[in-house]
Amino acid sequence: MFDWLVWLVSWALILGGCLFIVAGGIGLVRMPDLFTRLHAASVTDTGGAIVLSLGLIVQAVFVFGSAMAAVKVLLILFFTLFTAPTASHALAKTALLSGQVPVGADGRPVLDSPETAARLARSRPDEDAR
Amino acid sequence: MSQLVGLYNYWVVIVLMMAGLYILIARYNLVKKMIGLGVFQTSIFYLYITMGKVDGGTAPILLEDAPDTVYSNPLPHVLILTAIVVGVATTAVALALTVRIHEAFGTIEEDEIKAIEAAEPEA
Amino acid sequence: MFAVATIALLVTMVLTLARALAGPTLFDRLLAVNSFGTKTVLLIAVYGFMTGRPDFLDIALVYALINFVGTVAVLKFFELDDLGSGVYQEDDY
Amino acid sequence: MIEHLVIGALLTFLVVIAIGIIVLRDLLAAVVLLGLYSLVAAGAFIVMDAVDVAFTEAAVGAGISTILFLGALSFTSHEQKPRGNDSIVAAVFVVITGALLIYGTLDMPHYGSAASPAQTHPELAVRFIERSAGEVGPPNLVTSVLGSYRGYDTLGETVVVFAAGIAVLSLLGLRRRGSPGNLPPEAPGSAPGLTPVPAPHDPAAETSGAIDPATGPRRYARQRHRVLQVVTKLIVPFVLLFALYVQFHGDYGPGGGFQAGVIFASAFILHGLIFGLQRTRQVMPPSVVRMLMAGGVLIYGGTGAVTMLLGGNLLDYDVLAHDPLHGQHWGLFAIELGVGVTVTGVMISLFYAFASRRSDDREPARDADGSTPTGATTGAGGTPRAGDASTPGA
Repeated sequence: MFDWLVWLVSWALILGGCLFIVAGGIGLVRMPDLFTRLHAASVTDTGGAIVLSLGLIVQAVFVFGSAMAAVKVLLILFFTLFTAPTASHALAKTALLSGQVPVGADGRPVLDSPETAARLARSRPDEDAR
Repeated sequence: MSQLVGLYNYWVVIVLMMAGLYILIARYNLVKKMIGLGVFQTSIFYLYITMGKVDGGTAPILLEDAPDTVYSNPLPHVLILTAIVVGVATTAVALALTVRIHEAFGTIEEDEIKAIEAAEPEA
Repeated sequence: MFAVATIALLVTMVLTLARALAGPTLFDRLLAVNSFGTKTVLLIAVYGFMTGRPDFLDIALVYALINFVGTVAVLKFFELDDLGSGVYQEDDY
Repeated sequence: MIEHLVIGALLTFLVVIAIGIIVLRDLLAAVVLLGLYSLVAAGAFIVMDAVDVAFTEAAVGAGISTILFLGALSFTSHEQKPRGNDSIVAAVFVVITGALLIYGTLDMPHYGSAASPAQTHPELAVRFIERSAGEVGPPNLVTSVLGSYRGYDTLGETVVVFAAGIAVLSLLGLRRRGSPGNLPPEAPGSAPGLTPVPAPHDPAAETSGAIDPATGPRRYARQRHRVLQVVTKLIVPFVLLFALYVQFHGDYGPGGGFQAGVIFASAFILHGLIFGLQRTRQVMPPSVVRMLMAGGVLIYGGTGAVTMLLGGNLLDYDVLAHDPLHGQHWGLFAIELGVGVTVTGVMISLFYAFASRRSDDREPARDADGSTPTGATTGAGGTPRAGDASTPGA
């Protein structure tokens, strides 16, 4: 009974993680511009990583019986959750600062000029409206 | 088919090696040459590691309770481990030389450097 | 189960690699490379479990770290064309 | 089966990336792809059981070497100039050489073959695997071969790394002026001379979006990357801790001095990238880094000298304790420490050398007499600056 439950949970988590990961990969190829691709990459880097790692932790604890492995997977998850979004953030900010303008669904830029993009990137969060 | 599976690694090593060699010969930019050298270098690492792998083997870190385990050959790993660190150190020296060349000649394109040297024959 | 995850990761790596090569801007490449790194981390973790020796997860940790350092370095370089000056220096620090 | 699939896929990625590197004209993109290439190669090393190598390749190839290339690129242009003619000759030559080499592989033992000469030589792999636990001790065979069986070789490699560090320092110049040891502690917030932007901080101008043509992109760069700063502050201690773990756990798992040294240096490099070289120099003064470079080699060589004084051969650790296995343990500990210290020192000093060279020109020099700098700023075109910074301490 218990084995069966562990099997089910870890399968579900790992498959779910795979789903996130592949979806992110497809998005990375198909999205129209850098900023939408960032969304797609985040699906893999955080969503996929969290779910897949949870599946691995279940496996590590109940199948391999190795608490050390579980702790290491947790550490990897912790690390990834810090670095991946930070890197995405820095990437988006630098792209805006260098004048990359986001493109809307109709294929036209949503900001009027690279200068606007740069200004947006340099404003504080509470001044975004300007 | 067994040739393909058994020798695929070597063939990839050779393709990578040749890619690095091509960059070294056909590109004049010194930094690009260093990148080609990096590609070449990593392909050599790959060759050694390929030769150390044993089918059904595991990483050469002894397991306590499994006396019959097959381990891959640790010797290539040792050679390559040190080679990687030495490789990056020598790459750094080459890049430093590139920087000095740029300071002396104002360019890192090999043919332009040669042209400048030809224009000023005295050392 | 781990085989399925491995294959899913490899497929995604192909897609990511396509983006890294296609560009078009440097940021796209950098995004793809960074994302590829995360996938490599996951692949190593999954592979460790698949081969039954999950004690090599340390390496995945290094990947996560180095990936971050590399991305930050390229971004900083792109912004400033330089590695040494205090670009990210906080003025009111 | 799945193993072969993973290997095959990763190898194919490598080939595709290599072709991308050939084709791309933008050097910055090529450097980014080279980092990716190392990352993929390291993944393949893991599948081929070379965990220690993968560890090193990941840390060195994707991290340090990318940063060194960026350091070199910051002096030069980002584009290689187009060339056409020689490519065909080169391509023909390369294809012929490759074809000959592939013909040569047809007689090679197949991948994974346990009967290949490399696997069956009685004094090499067989001996290491069967007898190392009794002769040297550590479960990680790579560590025992590296440190004990091939101790001379590793000593040589360490010295090569040290020599390369010295070579880069002598090429790019030891930086004496502005050494933080001579500086009064700076008041927080003042940071005089740290940035090339002459205007004082002005929040209104900062958010107004006005691009000052005089300062250009440098003005952008003064933006608050606060997220990066906070995350870096959080991460750096963990990285240092992890490096220590890799250093001292290397006997039992993947890791050792080389890897730990690179990871330790990465922490400082990350700090330097985010907070600026000046601040990192206060944390880790260049004089200390130079001492580390030499100190590691000294520890390694000193261990050899001690074994000789105790009546053994050079680097024969058996004599270090009453029990040979304990002696080996002490010896390995000492030389791994030496390797780690040297690699840390060299990697940090490489970063300093490449990152500080351009900043040198812009920063006001802090000579003892407080005089202003003589070095002129260089234009983006990179005019030759023969010798002005090569002898800074003279």
